Amino acid sequence: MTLLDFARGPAMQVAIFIFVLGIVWRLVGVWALRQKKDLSEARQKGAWIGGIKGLFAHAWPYKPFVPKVGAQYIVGYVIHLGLFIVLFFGTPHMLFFADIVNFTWWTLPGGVITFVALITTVALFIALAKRLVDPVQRLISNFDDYATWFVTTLPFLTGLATTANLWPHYETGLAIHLLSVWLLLIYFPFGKLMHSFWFVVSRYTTGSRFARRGGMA
Amino acid sequence: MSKTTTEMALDLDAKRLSVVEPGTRVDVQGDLSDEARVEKAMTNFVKDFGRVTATYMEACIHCGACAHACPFYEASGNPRHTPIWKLEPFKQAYKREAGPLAFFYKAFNLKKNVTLDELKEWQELLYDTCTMCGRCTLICPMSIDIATLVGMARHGMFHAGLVPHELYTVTEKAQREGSPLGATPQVFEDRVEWMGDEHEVDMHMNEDQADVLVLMSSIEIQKYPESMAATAKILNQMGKSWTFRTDGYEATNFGMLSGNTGWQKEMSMKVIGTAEKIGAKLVILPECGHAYQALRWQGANMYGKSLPFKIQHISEFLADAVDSGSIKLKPVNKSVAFHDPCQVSRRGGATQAPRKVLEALGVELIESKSGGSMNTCCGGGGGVITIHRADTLRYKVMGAKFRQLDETGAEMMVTSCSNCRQNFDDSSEKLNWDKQMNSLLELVADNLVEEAEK
Amino acid sequence: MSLKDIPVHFDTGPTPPGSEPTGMAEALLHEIAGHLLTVARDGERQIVELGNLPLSDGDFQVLEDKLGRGEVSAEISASGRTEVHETAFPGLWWVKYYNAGDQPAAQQLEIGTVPMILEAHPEDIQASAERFSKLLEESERNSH
Amino acid sequence: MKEHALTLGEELRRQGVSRRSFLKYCSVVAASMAIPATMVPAMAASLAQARRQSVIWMSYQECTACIESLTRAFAPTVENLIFNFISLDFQHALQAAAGDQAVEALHKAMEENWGKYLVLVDGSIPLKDDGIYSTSHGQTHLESLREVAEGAAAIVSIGTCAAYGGVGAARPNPTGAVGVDEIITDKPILNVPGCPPIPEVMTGVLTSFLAFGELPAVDALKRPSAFFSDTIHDRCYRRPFYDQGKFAKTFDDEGARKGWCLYELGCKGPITHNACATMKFNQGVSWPIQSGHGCLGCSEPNFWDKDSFYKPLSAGQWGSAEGIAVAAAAGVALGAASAVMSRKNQDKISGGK
Repeated sequence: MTLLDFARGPAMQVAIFIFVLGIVWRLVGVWALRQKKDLSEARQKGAWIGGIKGLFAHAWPYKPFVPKVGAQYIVGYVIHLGLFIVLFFGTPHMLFFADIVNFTWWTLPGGVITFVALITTVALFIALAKRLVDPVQRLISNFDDYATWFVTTLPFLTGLATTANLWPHYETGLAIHLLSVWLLLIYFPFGKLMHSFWFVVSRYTTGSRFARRGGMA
Repeated sequence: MSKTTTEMALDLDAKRLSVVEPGTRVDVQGDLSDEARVEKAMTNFVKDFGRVTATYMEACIHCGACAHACPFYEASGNPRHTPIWKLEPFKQAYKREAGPLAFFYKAFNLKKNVTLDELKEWQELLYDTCTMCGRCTLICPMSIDIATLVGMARHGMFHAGLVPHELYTVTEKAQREGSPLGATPQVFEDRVEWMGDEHEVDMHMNEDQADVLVLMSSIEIQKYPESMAATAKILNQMGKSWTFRTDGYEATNFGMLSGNTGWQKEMSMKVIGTAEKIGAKLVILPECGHAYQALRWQGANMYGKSLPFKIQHISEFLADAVDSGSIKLKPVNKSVAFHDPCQVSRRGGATQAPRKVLEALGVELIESKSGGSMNTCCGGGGGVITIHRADTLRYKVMGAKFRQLDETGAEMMVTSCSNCRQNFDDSSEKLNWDKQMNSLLELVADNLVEEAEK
Repeated sequence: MSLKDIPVHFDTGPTPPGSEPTGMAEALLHEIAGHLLTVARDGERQIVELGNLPLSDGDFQVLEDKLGRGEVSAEISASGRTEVHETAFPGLWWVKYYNAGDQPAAQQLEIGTVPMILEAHPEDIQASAERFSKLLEESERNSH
Repeated sequence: MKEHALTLGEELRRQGVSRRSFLKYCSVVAASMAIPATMVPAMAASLAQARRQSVIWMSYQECTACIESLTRAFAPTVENLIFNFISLDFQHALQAAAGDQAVEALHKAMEENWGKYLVLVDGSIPLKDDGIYSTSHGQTHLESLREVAEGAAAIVSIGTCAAYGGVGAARPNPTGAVGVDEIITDKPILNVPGCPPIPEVMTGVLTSFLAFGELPAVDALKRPSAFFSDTIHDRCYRRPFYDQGKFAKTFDDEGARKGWCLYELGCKGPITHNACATMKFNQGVSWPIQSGHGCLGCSEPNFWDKDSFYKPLSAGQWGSAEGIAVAAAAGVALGAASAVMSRKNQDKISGGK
């Protein structure tokens, strides 16, 4: 069995299995904890609307905070959008998903994807630099933060290297790229990458709790 | 736990002593063993690990944005004052004992047991540098309610006997005497009577039945007694059936602030019981932020079922009165900057109430740069103002607050929280601020169009 | 109706692309310049194999345009055709080998005095000298 | 045997093949094998001195297409002469002799050239149940290979079956078929995989063996590096379309007609090492991708088992929806279990309630 066969076969299946299992585990594990009902009299009805609003309200900092964290948000958006574009609009990536969902969609030319991936990688390195230099971020960072950065950046680096033919052979690159993605999937449920789910739960929770009070969150 | 180590004399009336480096002083109460303290902290941490807490603990991405919304971090620049960092031991306990991966973390000891040294180190972070103003939630991309979690973390700290002395002392005093600042029922009754005489207002004291139960905070009773007269004047004007009660008057809840849920419940139950007893339909809370938080939003949860009466902050009550036209106000021709008490506006939801009242007063309201629900905290709430060693940083926080209010260029400063007001008064003396913080309630009372004049 | 009556359509299939130059030709020109210098210095023959390089039709066009045509062109018939022509640069030869089916087999740029394939081999010269002597002997014998 | 004494040079001269023809052949072979063109004169000289080589061709679990490819491909050219020059002492499909007679010829050739003959093998060899699934003349191919290999100077495995087991070894591999190098480990072995392999690679290898007396350099999968170091994708004339992101989506769409990249249609070019893109088949007439079909990866080990030929490379081997359902169900169970554990732990620590 070649490295690529391993990457495309058992490694992928194991990774996806752990990915799904871990995510469900962690979500259910939190959801099934005790929950006390808030008995105070709500100021207004429709707390859920506040929850939904909360999902969007925190997509961009409130005005007084923009000068302080706007740049950080932009870097964050570059990383997230870059990840999104590369993941869903790179032809080989789309084909990967198409194989699962049984339909294809429009993709961007390879050059554009490479460019986006480059920008994203640069943004990832900026984020890492900030984490290492900024006293606040450095203090509050733990292993998870660096591990998450590593498993997120690795697929970009391996993907770019494969595109640029930096590996001795395409299949080696493809295999390493796939394995780096499986590493990401396996790590995903156990670290802060889970924020792709928690952000919804957390924003909704706060949004609805404070909408109930009429306060601001 | 009633035993306190009181090596440092506490004279709350004396000129304040400031300890410049808070880290050098850690307060402990009681004579528990080190292990017992940690165990107590854990016992009380884990009680709070429900779904909401867990969600927040899981969601943090360590982006550090919260630091930039925190008045304490902004004033000190000390990364340890980053809001989420203040929860580190709490978070560690959650991950080790209750999270979905707790088994894993425990089996491989990836999240270590919280140690006594850590808890001691965090005393300053959980008490001295957090007013639970919740501004960090606004900036948090995950919208984590750090303030609530700090309140929870204080539960463990209290039971481990790790509360700053001053806060512990006032709390203990409140539990014992019914008021943190010596406003015993007798003192309260005397001062109400005095104010009634002084301002020639009919005071209703200890009525058996009344529609409205009025609470006061000990700060007002002791420092700003005019509030009592102002409240009475307005209620009388409106012809309300109201009363003060010596068996339920204290609005502040130091049980909540210090982290003793048992005491918090007892303190809340005292007023709830009184209100029930006299058949009150409405309980009016005085100009006090945390009192609003304690009774309006946590009261029913302490009681265990919905409360049989409504609760209003005095500003809400005034807004309704203005709205319904049951009081008329004389115009005040001044420009006003309003300092929002965080527990009433952002975290209480009554942001618009004082604005309606100010509108009725005909003032020109100038909002500060980050005003309304996004207001910057004065830095004195949540018990911080009681802690002497926190003074240096509190004054720095207030310095920024002064600058923010000065920038509005308003002629008059108004707030509706006596704790904020007390902090403003103390700080303006220290920092030589040329303005004064006024009470919205008193401003209304002073400009009330009285029936007789009609 | 016989088999011949059934119309047959020949589809040549997709035309290989690459009418566009890829820039490969330019890179090659630099290599050739180096080889010419080498040959000018110590004279050892240099050969650039074109068949193995991913050159597009456009690239070949660029090469042909740049290199041009020189004074010599030759065709060798040995196991199929071989075409040789000198480019506008003396010493730079273009050699195209075809197999017996007249399909291109290999294509080289050869830098040297004369392409290998054009040279007569010493052993063959030896053999022809022998054959020629025999020829003279025979004709002399016949004339007697 | 007088014939054996003749060198290739003498033989060619005797047949009236000119030096130029020979040189041309050497040039073409050198070009295809990435032998520096400057070495061509030396190679030609060495080759001219080569003696007739005894070759024994063993066919095992195979389909004869490799031989078809090789025999059909050669026009009467110098390549052919090389084949004429070697002494193909045993090839049961081509030779006239059969049965006992043929086996006798094989044993004779082996004895006469013990330690010097070259063995060519096509077809895989079954190992299961002592190899009884494939026999010739009452002998299992496993025994046969071991016997013939013993006296061989080197072995060349022709086609993917002999090299890696090929279709015979495809799942579930009922006969336990393997390639030659899994059985013979003490001889130089060279693989010329492909289904079928490119004929010119065969001649190149033979020429190289004749000229230099040893097998050419090979890669990790024992393939001649000269032909197998690049992938189809690296040398493909449709590569520019890949880089531009122009892909045929179906076999009959506009993109297919325009000759765009076949990656989305499952082309295995990027992971297939072979020289098809430059050497082509049928004397350079065409090759699979030029005829509009993606590469199957036929020269790679286990190519049958690498999922569908029409599935894009980047698509993984998606297990099954059941697998995901099992994972999700297990996640729910683990999540619920961990929550129950948490609650119990909380109760324990906080002393009940």
